[in-house]
Amino acid sequence: MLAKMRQKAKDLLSSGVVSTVIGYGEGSGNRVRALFIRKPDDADKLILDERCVQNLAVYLTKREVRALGRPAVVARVPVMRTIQQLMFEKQVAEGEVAVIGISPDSQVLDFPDLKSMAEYVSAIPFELSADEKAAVEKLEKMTAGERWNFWLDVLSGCSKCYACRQSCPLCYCERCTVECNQPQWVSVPSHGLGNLEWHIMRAMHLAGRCVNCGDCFRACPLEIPLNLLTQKIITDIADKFGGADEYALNAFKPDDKEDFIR
Amino acid sequence: MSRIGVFICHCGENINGTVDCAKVAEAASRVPGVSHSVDYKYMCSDPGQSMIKEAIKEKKLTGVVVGACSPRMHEPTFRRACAEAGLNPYLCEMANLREHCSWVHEKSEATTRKAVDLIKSMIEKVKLNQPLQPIKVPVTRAALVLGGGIAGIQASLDIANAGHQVIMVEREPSIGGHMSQLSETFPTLDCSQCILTPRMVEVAQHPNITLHTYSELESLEGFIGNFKAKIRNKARCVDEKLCTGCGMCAQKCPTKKISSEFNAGLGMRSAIYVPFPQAVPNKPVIDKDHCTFFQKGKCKVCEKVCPTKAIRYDQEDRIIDVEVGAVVLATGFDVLGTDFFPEYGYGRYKDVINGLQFERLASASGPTLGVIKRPSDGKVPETVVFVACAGSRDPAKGIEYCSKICCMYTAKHAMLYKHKVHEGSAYVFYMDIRAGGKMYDEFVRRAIEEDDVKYVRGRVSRIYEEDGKLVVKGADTLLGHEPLEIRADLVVLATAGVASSGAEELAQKLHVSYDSHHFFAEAHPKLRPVETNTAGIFLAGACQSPRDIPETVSQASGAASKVAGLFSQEELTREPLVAVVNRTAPPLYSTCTGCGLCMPACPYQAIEMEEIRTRDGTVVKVAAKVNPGLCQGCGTCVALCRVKAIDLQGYTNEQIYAELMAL
Amino acid sequence: MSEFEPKIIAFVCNWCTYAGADLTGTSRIKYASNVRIVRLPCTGRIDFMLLMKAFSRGADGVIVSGCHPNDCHYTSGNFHARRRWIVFKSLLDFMGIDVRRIHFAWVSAAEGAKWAEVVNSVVNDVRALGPYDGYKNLAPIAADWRIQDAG
Amino acid sequence: MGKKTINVDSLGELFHKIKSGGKRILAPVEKDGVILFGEVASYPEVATGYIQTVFSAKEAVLPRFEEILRFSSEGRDVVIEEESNKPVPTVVFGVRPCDAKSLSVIKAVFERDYPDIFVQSKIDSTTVIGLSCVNSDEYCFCTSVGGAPGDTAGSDLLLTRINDANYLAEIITEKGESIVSSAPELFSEAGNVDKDRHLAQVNRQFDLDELEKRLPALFESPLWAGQSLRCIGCGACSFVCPSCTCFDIQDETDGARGIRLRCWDSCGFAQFTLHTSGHNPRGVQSKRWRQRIMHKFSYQPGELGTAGCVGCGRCSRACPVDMNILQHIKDILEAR
Repeated sequence: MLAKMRQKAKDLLSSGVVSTVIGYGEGSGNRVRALFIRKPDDADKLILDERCVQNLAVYLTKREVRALGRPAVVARVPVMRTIQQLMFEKQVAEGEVAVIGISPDSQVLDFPDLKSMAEYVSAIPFELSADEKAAVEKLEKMTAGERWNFWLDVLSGCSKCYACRQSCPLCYCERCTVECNQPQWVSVPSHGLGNLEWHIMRAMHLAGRCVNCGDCFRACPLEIPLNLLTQKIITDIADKFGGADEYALNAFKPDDKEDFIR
Repeated sequence: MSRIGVFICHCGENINGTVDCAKVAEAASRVPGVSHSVDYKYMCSDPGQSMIKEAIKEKKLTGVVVGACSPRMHEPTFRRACAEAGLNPYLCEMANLREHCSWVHEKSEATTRKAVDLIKSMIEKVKLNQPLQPIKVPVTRAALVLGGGIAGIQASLDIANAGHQVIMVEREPSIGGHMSQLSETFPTLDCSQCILTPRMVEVAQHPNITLHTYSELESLEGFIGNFKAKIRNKARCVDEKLCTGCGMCAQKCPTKKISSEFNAGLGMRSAIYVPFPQAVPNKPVIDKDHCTFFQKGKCKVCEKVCPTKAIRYDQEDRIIDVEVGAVVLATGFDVLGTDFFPEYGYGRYKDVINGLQFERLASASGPTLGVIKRPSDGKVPETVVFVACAGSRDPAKGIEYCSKICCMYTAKHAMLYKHKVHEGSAYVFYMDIRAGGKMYDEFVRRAIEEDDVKYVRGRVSRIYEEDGKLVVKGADTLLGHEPLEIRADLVVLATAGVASSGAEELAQKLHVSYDSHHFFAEAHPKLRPVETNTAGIFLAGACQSPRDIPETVSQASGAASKVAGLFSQEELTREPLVAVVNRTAPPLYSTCTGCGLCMPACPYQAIEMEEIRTRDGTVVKVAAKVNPGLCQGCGTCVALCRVKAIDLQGYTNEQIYAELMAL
Repeated sequence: MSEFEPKIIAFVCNWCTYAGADLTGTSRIKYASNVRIVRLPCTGRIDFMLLMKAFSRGADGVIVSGCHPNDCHYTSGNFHARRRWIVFKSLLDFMGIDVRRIHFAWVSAAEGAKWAEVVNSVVNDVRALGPYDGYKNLAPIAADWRIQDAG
Repeated sequence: MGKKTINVDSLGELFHKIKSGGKRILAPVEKDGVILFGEVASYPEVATGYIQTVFSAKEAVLPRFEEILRFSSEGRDVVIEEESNKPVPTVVFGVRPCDAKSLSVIKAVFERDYPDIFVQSKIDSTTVIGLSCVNSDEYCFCTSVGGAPGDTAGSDLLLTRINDANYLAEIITEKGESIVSSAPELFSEAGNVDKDRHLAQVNRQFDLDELEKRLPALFESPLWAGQSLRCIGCGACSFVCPSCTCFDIQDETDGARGIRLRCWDSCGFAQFTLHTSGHNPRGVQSKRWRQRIMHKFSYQPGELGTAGCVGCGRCSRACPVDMNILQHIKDILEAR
């Protein structure tokens, strides 16, 4: 499987179909890191194991990476979902990116184009794992006061380094709203208000878009479980709107149900 | 630094009675950026407006805040005054100190404090206002008139006579509406059909009017000057071009026992039918629900007898696209169902009828050819009781409003009966007699004094049948609540006028407001009675509330003149309160990421994607662009945009934010 | 100290609730003066961040109100707004923010009396809940000032 | 100034003494598996067995946000109220020698041009109780940038664990002395202790002077782009860095009054150098990465005589995409 992936990377590079393969390689200590393979011979540096979870789609919208020419990206299911979402949001077009797909059972997948990748990944149900669901439910079961204290506590350490945002492939905006200062929507300092506003806004902006890759959580130096917020929204959208919309917040049904507007 | 002028209106005592206007003006004068602050008795008056204009000139104001009534009332007034003094009108904002403050709160410091807050908030907003230029859009000079009753007919003729195209849509097979069903009309007692039918013919023959009967509005998109409508031409199953209206089909149709809508259920019609002899167009339709062929698969008698071979069983509904610049809503009213007062026995007793049915009985074209015969046995009734306010002004069981026309038509009915049955007796149970209008009270007096109609002030409690008579139990409140019992042969209920069926659905299609009774809402009850809140859509007749013919006709002419006014210009000036996608310096060009998620959210399909190019034509970015002609300024895209790349002129993020932060 | 008077900020659409509130005025129906209205063209225009900003500005309660479903002047702004509110309110609740302080309503141009009822009931409810210090004090500076102001 | 020993069991009493002297104590504490400096009430709250805290002790003197002044508008005037700036007397306990050294870097930065009273007063009112490293990991490189696991620079009092029961307490400054003299009964004279024997072994991996010399010529090198390709442009490295000092000034207002705050900022952020015109001299991440290295190892040594790096390795540990600064520096030195 590893050999097949390396071979595929080599083929793509040597045939000139792509000029870079974005994949995983050994990093510091026991870590892995993103590799940008430019030469077929370097493809043997690629690795694939359970540590390889970074959502490499984050590089597809990075200017310097795009400047290298057409990339291929090693993509597990969340990464493929991201690419699908990026296509929907017109950030990646058919033909601009090749995908070396990795199935949930770690088989290398061949996709002639992004459309077939999108079809493949659409067929895999998008839902939270049992653990993730349990974590969301645990919080839901608390009283509002307990939840407030929980979030105040976990967010108190946030320094607004924006690793959560920068690691997120769907936070590709060139000028994030936190950087709008006319008006200043989000309080800049990393005090209680600034942190709360930032995390509410981040979650809302990912509502209906987040693919639950978990990179925001992994990127956080403080391991703040930020993805609980987006996971909560994922369950809400599925429960309340059926989850069939391409983007739940620019769609509606005249009979959308709620119980609080009076 | 801004130089804002603040003008606080007392509105006589309306504001000053509860709000300390001088104090508000004083507080405003201390706000940074305010260089002029005054209060005055009537800001909207000539001297008041002059004060504003002079201050703009003398103090070189960069913005104006008027603290007065609702901006929905006088915003245009004050903006115009500013424009006249050379200040861009969009640099003027109003703080609602009357409807939202002085009228709803008691006189107190808290109320004045609120007024100060509202003013401060608007000062902060107006500091960020930008001068805006009105948007020009072309006008399609054709009007869509929905409804072919007297309102629609009058409006259509007036618009057409002004030289503009009219597309008239009527859901029934013929135009004419309720007026065509009436016998005589008050207060002159001239024959309704005699005055209406020439107008109907005129509509049919007018070169500027395209008539779509048996048709309904499918959808309406666009905006003032530029609407796109889809009209569903329901299948008549008759080729209108071939049909000569000879009537052979209806004569030979074997299914003849269908209750006639035109005769309000008092007569019969065939399955293929023309609603009434003077129908326009005089072309039949097949009532598929009752036609033997459509129900059982065989018959086709009409096809066989038609001399021009005009029958088309396989005809399908057609959707027609039209482009219009204005819409006149003239969809009329319905008569209230009577099931909510079972004690009157309507439906149970054949001889308890409603006013519209009486019109048919009294009409020379009606089922009895104008002889008043009661439905049960065809006998001429000796005693008739008319019950006014049957449903109207009855919040408990019916509707709370006055249907307005009943007093007059009841007097007319009683009078018509007395004219036709001289020895008969007519009783009218009433609450009040509302006969305001030219020659109206005289008309009612004539019924009472000359025609000896007996008016009883009181309500009817119950009607029941006994020995072939209808016993009407009531009380005469003018005789000390004396119980009263009249044994009548016929009872006529003046049932309330209600909104036409489907009015709510239609309003939603057109995005016009409507009241709790589903009557369409006017933009302003006094000053803009024929306009709706949706620009380019006008109202005529009883679709707005029950009204009589003269009022309907004058309103229809009013609406028509509004349309003609609109069509008198080649271009239409629209408020520039539209969304705009920002453009910034290179290398960003716009903060828009081009994600396009805003596009499906726009109700007007006003957002498109635009390629931003350098001077040599290289595409450097794809970003959203709002078509200002299509944008109506709802701002849904603005709230959706993650990067705040779209903003709404007049309600920009900065303005709203500043407004909020000042509260 | 006198009884706590909550500060209520209302975000309303121009066509229904703003007009409805005008009707309350025209009908001379009295209601609590604690509310301050921010007029927007449509509920679709109401950015969720505005609601957060109202609280950070010191609001103890927020009213959000517009046209009833199907009655939007702009066809569907309120449907979009409703979707956003459903997600947003649930998120806020999940974060422990006191969602009892945000009142969502449909008030039409004809419902002048309803507007007065909405305001009065929100003012009463929020008065009972007390000031929203938990949120206001998130910015340490604001907290500081509030202590100063209280004397 | 002297060497003493203190028994591990006496630290509780020392904390008590410090607290009763009116000082707050910041020390490493564990929160949800992460070690951070936090205020402690007593010694048992202090975490042990870690190599580094996620954030450094920098926060004691350069908080993530701090008030500079307040303003209010009264009528048409703006009234400015300078912050009274009375920092809370603080003892920071358990500061690694690298962190302690960073305080002198921060001091140097904020003394340049003019003394920054906010930082200075905080430094003045802060006492640093250092804690030598007995362990290190692959990210540590203090010895390559002039430090050492038992370096006394920057500490007022430096503790080194010399056996199961005792710490060596080196008194470096008067502030350190005053800590000891506040509870002399807890300290004993230290004999001849071979401190180095108890310290972590951190090998020197590159030559700092050589790096400073080589960097200017590499300004236009393609290596920056290559190294930063995987960098995602967050500010984690800057924020965890004990010697990063960049800040942003923010005004926050509440009605007619407001506050001016100094907040951490990072040269890694895309907006950091954005001009009003729209031009950005560091428009791509490679330029920002170059700036980070250049500033720490070329500009700052030139201007202040001290490198902007103390070799704590935090940035490498915190980086979400494994930008290992040590490895990158080695690669830079190999470039030609």
